[in-house]
Amino acid sequence: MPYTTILFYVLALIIVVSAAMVVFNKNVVHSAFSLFFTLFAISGIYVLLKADFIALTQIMVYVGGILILLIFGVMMTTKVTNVELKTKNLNTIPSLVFSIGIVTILIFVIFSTKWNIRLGLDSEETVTQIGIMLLSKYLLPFEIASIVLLVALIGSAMFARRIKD
Amino acid sequence: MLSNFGQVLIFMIISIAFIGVAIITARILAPRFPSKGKYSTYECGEETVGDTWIKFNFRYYVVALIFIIFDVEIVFLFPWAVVFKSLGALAFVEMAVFLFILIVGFIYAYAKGDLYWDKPQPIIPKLERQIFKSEE
Amino acid sequence: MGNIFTQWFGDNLLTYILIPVPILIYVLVFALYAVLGERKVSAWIQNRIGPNRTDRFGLLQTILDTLKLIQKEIIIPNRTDKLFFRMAPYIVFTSVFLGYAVLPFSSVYIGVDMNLGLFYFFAITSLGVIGVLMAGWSSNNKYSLFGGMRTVAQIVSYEIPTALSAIVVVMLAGTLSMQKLAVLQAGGVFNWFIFGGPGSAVKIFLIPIMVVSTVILFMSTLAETNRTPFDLTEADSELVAGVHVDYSGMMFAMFFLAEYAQMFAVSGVVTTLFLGGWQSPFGNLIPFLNTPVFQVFWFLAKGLFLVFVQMWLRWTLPRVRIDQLMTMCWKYLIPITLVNLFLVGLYIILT
Amino acid sequence: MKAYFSHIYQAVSTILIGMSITVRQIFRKSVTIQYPEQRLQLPERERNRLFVNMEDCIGCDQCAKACPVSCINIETVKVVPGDVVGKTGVTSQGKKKALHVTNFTIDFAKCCFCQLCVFPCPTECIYMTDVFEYSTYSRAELLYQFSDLTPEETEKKKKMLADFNADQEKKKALAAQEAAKKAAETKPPDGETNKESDNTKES
Amino acid sequence: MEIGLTHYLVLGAILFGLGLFAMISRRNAILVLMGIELILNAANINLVAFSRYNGLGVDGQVVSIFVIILAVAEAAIALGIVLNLYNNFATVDIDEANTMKD
Amino acid sequence: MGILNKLDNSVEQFESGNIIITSMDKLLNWSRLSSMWQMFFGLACCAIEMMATSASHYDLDRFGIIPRPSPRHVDIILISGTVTLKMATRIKRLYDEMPAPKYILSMGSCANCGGPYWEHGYHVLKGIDRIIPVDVYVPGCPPRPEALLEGLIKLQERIRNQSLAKHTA
Amino acid sequence: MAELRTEEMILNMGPQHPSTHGVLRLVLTLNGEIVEEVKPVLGYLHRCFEKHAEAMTYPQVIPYTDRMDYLNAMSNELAYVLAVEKLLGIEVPERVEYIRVIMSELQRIASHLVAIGTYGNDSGAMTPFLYCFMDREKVLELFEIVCGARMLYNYIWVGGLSHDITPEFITKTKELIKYLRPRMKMINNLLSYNKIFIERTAKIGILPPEVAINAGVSGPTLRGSGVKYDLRKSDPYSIYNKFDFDICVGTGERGVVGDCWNRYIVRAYEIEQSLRIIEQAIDSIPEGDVQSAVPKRVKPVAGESYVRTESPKGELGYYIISDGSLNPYRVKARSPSFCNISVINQISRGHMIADVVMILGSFDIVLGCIDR
Amino acid sequence: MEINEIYIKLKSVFGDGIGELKTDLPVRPFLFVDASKIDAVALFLRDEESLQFDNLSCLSGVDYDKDNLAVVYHLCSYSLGHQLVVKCLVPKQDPKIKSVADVWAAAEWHEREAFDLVGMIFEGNPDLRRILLPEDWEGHPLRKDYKVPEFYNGMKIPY
Ligand code: SF4
Ligand code: SF4
Ligand code: SF4
Repeated sequence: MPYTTILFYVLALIIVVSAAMVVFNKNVVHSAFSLFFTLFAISGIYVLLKADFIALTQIMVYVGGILILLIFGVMMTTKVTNVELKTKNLNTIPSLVFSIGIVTILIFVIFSTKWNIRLGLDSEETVTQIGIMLLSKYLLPFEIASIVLLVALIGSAMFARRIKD
Repeated sequence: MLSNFGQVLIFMIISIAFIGVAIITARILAPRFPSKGKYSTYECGEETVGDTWIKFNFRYYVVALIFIIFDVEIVFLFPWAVVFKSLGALAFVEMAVFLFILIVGFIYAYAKGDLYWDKPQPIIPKLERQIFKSEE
Repeated sequence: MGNIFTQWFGDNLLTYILIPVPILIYVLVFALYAVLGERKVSAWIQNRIGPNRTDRFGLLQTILDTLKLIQKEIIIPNRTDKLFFRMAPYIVFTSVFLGYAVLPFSSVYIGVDMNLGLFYFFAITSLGVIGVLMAGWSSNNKYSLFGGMRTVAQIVSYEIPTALSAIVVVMLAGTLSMQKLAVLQAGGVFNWFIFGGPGSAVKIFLIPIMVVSTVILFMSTLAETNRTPFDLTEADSELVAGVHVDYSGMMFAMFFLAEYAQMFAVSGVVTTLFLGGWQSPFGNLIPFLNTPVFQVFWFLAKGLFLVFVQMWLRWTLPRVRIDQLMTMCWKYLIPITLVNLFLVGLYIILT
Repeated sequence: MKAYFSHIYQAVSTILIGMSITVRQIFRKSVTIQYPEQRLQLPERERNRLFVNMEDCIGCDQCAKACPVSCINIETVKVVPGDVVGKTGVTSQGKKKALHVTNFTIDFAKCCFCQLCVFPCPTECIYMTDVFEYSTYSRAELLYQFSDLTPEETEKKKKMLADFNADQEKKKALAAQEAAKKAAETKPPDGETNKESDNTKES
Repeated sequence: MEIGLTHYLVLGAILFGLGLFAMISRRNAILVLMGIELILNAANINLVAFSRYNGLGVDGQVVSIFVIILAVAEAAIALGIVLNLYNNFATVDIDEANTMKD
Repeated sequence: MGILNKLDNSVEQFESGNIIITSMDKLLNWSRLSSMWQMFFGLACCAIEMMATSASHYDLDRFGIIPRPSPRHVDIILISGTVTLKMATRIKRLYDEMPAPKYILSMGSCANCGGPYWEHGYHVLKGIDRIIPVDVYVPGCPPRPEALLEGLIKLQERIRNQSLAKHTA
Repeated sequence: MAELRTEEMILNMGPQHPSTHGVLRLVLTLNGEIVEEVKPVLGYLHRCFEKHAEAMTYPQVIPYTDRMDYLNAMSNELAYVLAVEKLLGIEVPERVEYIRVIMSELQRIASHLVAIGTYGNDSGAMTPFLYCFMDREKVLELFEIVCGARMLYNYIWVGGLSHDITPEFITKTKELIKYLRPRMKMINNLLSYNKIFIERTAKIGILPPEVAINAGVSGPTLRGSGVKYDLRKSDPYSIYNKFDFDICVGTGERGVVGDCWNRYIVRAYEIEQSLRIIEQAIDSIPEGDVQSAVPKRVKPVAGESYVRTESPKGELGYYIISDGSLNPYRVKARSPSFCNISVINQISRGHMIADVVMILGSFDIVLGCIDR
Repeated sequence: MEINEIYIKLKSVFGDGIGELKTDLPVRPFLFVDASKIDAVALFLRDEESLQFDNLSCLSGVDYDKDNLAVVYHLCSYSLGHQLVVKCLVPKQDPKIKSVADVWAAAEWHEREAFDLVGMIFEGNPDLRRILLPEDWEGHPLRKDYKVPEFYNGMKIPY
């Protein structure tokens, strides 16, 4: 058994357990902190997939950025000590059933599809390739991304300002 | 063979093991004399008033918000910077456009005052009546 | 069993395990003596003597400090969130220590010679933010919370100028590998990136830009390590001790350790990026000074010099206020680095 | 724009000035007095622990009265004729001592080293020294007893006085009887010599 | 057993399921956001896995970077909305906010 | 848990002849005595003298004493000045919050027993030892910096002779 | 409708806090990092001075006045003694007056040095603090030569002084003057004119002059607001009218008049003025006795007196009522810090936590003086 | 202005509210003001063009004699440079006096202190609480008949 297999299972376990914690935890801040482990383990999965740049991006953007934003958001909106987070609606069970159903279908599909597997190259220099790709093949999405970001920046800043006044 | 990140993993394990060992040693060695006051929260010797986990300064959120946008920009900049020399002027222009668009956002946010941290806004006390005329 | 390990790691298992250990030891020794050094430097600046009762020069002082900290009771106050309260030191220290993995100590000794080295460093140090946030929040103490929030805001915003001024070097070098960056700067002081890196005489235009970049990088790393004048998180005149108000004994020591370890980590990065890494300042004039052992010496010497500058600043300057800190970042550092970036880009295209 | 750059300039220049000041200090000699090995030459007027030269003390209680803190506690027993106080019975200035100082305590836990007790002393026997190293593990040790009389001696002196007083009393009584006989009135002298200042023993 | 594409896909599916559950059952808007992040991550795992196992080079990775960017934009805007919601209704409870609008 | 809790007894069990325990004892005592972190805390006039002691001329840092602002990090409180009744409860609280092993040095007459205020001071606590145990009393009003140092050295002596964790909490 | 405003948070600063200069407690009401209200809670050092004074004879009170404002014991003694002398109606010899002036100016220097140093410490710069303490040590050395004590002297007595000065004192004082001028320049360069420091203190905690006067603020705090009022000149006591010195006022050199920086810099400048006074006085001390006027038993007739002096912290007054016995009937100390700090709530609204620390530091309070 | 002139001026405005002027003391003359009028007198003293007592230098509470407490105001004028001492007598049974806190801000804390230590009640003071002693302290220590309590919060007070 290669160590990558063990690693994969360990990471998968961390991901699933911590994601479950995110979802089922009563305390939102705990959820947010659990998300940290999920995201971190996912970046481990990326490493296993030989996508080191993505893995680091994951850490940098998700852990260092979005997660903090989420935590700040949580802290600003929630009285952690006394909030009752369990939904009182009855849709817990249906949604659970629904989600499990979807997952089952997905897994069924995954296993029934004959994937055309060709192992990609173990290229070391993913950054260079990504850089070149970004500037050539994906130039348009790249520039659009900047506009998306611009919009996001302006939009969120506007929202933020509306909150302030 | 371990990949680079495999080695990083070993780094991680060693670091966590080190802390674990250190703290556990301390736990084993250190005396423990529980008392009631010991586990209270420190606040300059006074009883804490009110809740700590409350909504805090909104500014922190805005900073994080603007940061992540720039964070992403940096994520793009790194691969660009690596290939920049080989691609030359075109890459420069492309990135310049990209950055320009973002800088517009930055300037917008700046001009709108989103980047201003809460500054002290001194409320200067005033007397309702002028009772004293300064000599000079 | 044995062959499983061989199967997993090849024959290099021992090497893999042994590489981090010297670094860990170095970090520990460095932290111990940096604390002592801090006390000594402050003492000198203040015309004092500093610790000298343990032995003549106080060399054992911090070791004894550590021994004492081990004996201290670890208190976990009642109101804290116990799980995360315990977890925070791990994350904080690990994130710093992982940063060491890519510091090139010499041409043959580097933890992990990763081709994404620099990017890795930035990514991994941003992990520490979560640790600090965790510590600050879980302590359930107002001072901690404030300290934690401030640290996060501070680190997060200063990450931008840090990365932007590092990118200037990446543009010139075309690589993210720390080892390659260091190799590139061979050939004496004038080939260091602070002086524009290797290149022809045209680079004279580059020198002011690079010097400014160096200063900015150094300043932002100061802010990221929470050193004076940016030590708002530990600002004892306002926030008592910031996030570690409620940590005691060994748990507190871990924070302390992480702080000092990070001092060298960031200095190492500044060194590698701008000050030639492990390159000897004399280039190949004296080849003897370029042997791997000496390279370690050069690297440490440069790194420690920067650490000294950090201490020097700390004992000279008052600290800034949080809004000034932020204004400085947004208003001064980021625009200047962007301009730098642009100018360097132009330079590369034009030459 | 000009303000922008002038801010940068000011910040950088003042920081550099500061740094140059501090770095220059590094090469100065340190001013530290390495205490246990190295000591300051204390000025002669140094005001630290009091010392009472019991040879000279006449038990006049002036010092105790002057003390704002009431940390001096003096008990005296009158000398009976024929007994001498200490060895010689006189102070070094030749003043006659008329009182046994059976108890002379100064509580240095309370004393505030104000020197007010020093000046009124008629024989200049209470004075301040430059001893400051007398910290202790227990507070009781800070109560200094200056009287050189042991409790037994004190008892003895007290008894002597009591005997003497009784004697005197008897004589007085006799004399009084005689006097009564003579029908001339003399005022009996006060027998009480034992001054009790308020008792401030350790609680 | 050698780890193959299916493993990653299953992992992605489970993560997706959890995210989905969070999205539809939790009432706290921020938890819903976290659910969305989980889903996006699940998608990313799939993308990267495909890029690895379909010999597509780094295309999948590049796309996943764009996904991350979208996640950032989404998080920024959505949190802005949530905070506005909170600002107006003093709650981040979606149902409650739903009933409170008039 | 907390070997140092129990070692106290074990020392007695093994008798003091046990070399390992005694040398361990010595080492640990040495570390405790030469790294006493002090609480950043001053009460009255004596506090100024305490500051003067930590300033360049007398340099508390030589003894390994550095001020830390939070009681969680400290080993010793120098009670430097008058303890009023209003303050006494706070001091008690701070003392409680310190992790063991902890030491108290009472500096100056006021902390020793109320000092000049012992007689009429209706609002002065007559001696800090009424609420927390004191290790060393330094007399003086205010004690000279050297006197404080001497008190600290006395305290170090005391720690040096301690058997493990005997004097705690 | 709920706001996303940050909730109000009550934060305790003190009594054990590194920057409250002792045992002051500030209860801050925060909105985010902005301070909405500052409630000082005093009394953690209430040592019942006034009660003690009623139980003591007149000379015995002097040690207690020392302990009131322990950073400038001399000025306290002087004020008290002046009040008693006024009650007694005695004149003291000129030599005594000269020495008293020298002593209280030296004390002013020592006190201001501490103020400057601790202010640096509040702003996060430890080093100036230690430099100032080093210089202060030099001043204390002088006191020690004369009266044997470093901090609490009991030196100025009713009608005289406890000891005469020595020639050594005079030479050393002259040395000190020479030494201190360049040192002050250095500290100014290191701290006062540092950009960061100016940014931290200028335009912070502005106290307009009329508010200051109405609130009874005095001393450097008042002069920082631009009011040219110094009791040494405006209502001269002792022999201050013989000397030539300037009243330093805040001019808004950096920032605005009445802000923290101006309050701070007034102290730095006043050290210079004190040096000038000492320079003038030290050379012209007349010969004479210093204890001749000491009455054996201080027993004033029934009556009352109130004397105001300019202590380093501000207007220090003693109000003494005598009923003709050996003990004063009532002694009230009008302590400058007590009045100065009472404006803290007014002027720190709208600032940040860090600013409150700076504002508090700029008053140069001494808790012994506030709580008595 | 001399105290006599001030006295005459005040007397002409407030009549009976102003008590006698004591000048026979060895040190400084002072005048008595009726405790219930003190706020009006204070306002007049501050705002009258020729008086301008803009500064309350000191306010002391005194346990005056067997039946009375006293509040002593030391006023001075920064503008005109003269000083004045005003006394108000307050009966011990009902120690009420008008506050001058809204005339001179300095008075607020001084009044609190006088309340704390001597125990007169200043009507109109915005925040009349104990200032030096703890909230739950009993008695007013500067009264001559004050007895030091045995215990406070379980701590023994006497030596
Ligand atoms: S020095 Fe002062 S306190 Fe001490 S015994 Fe003498 S008079 Fe009393
Ligand atoms: S004043 Fe002098 S002689 Fe009199 S009791 Fe005191 S020490 Fe003795
Ligand atoms: S012992 Fe003396 S110097 Fe120390 S606090 Fe008490 S009165 Fe002040």
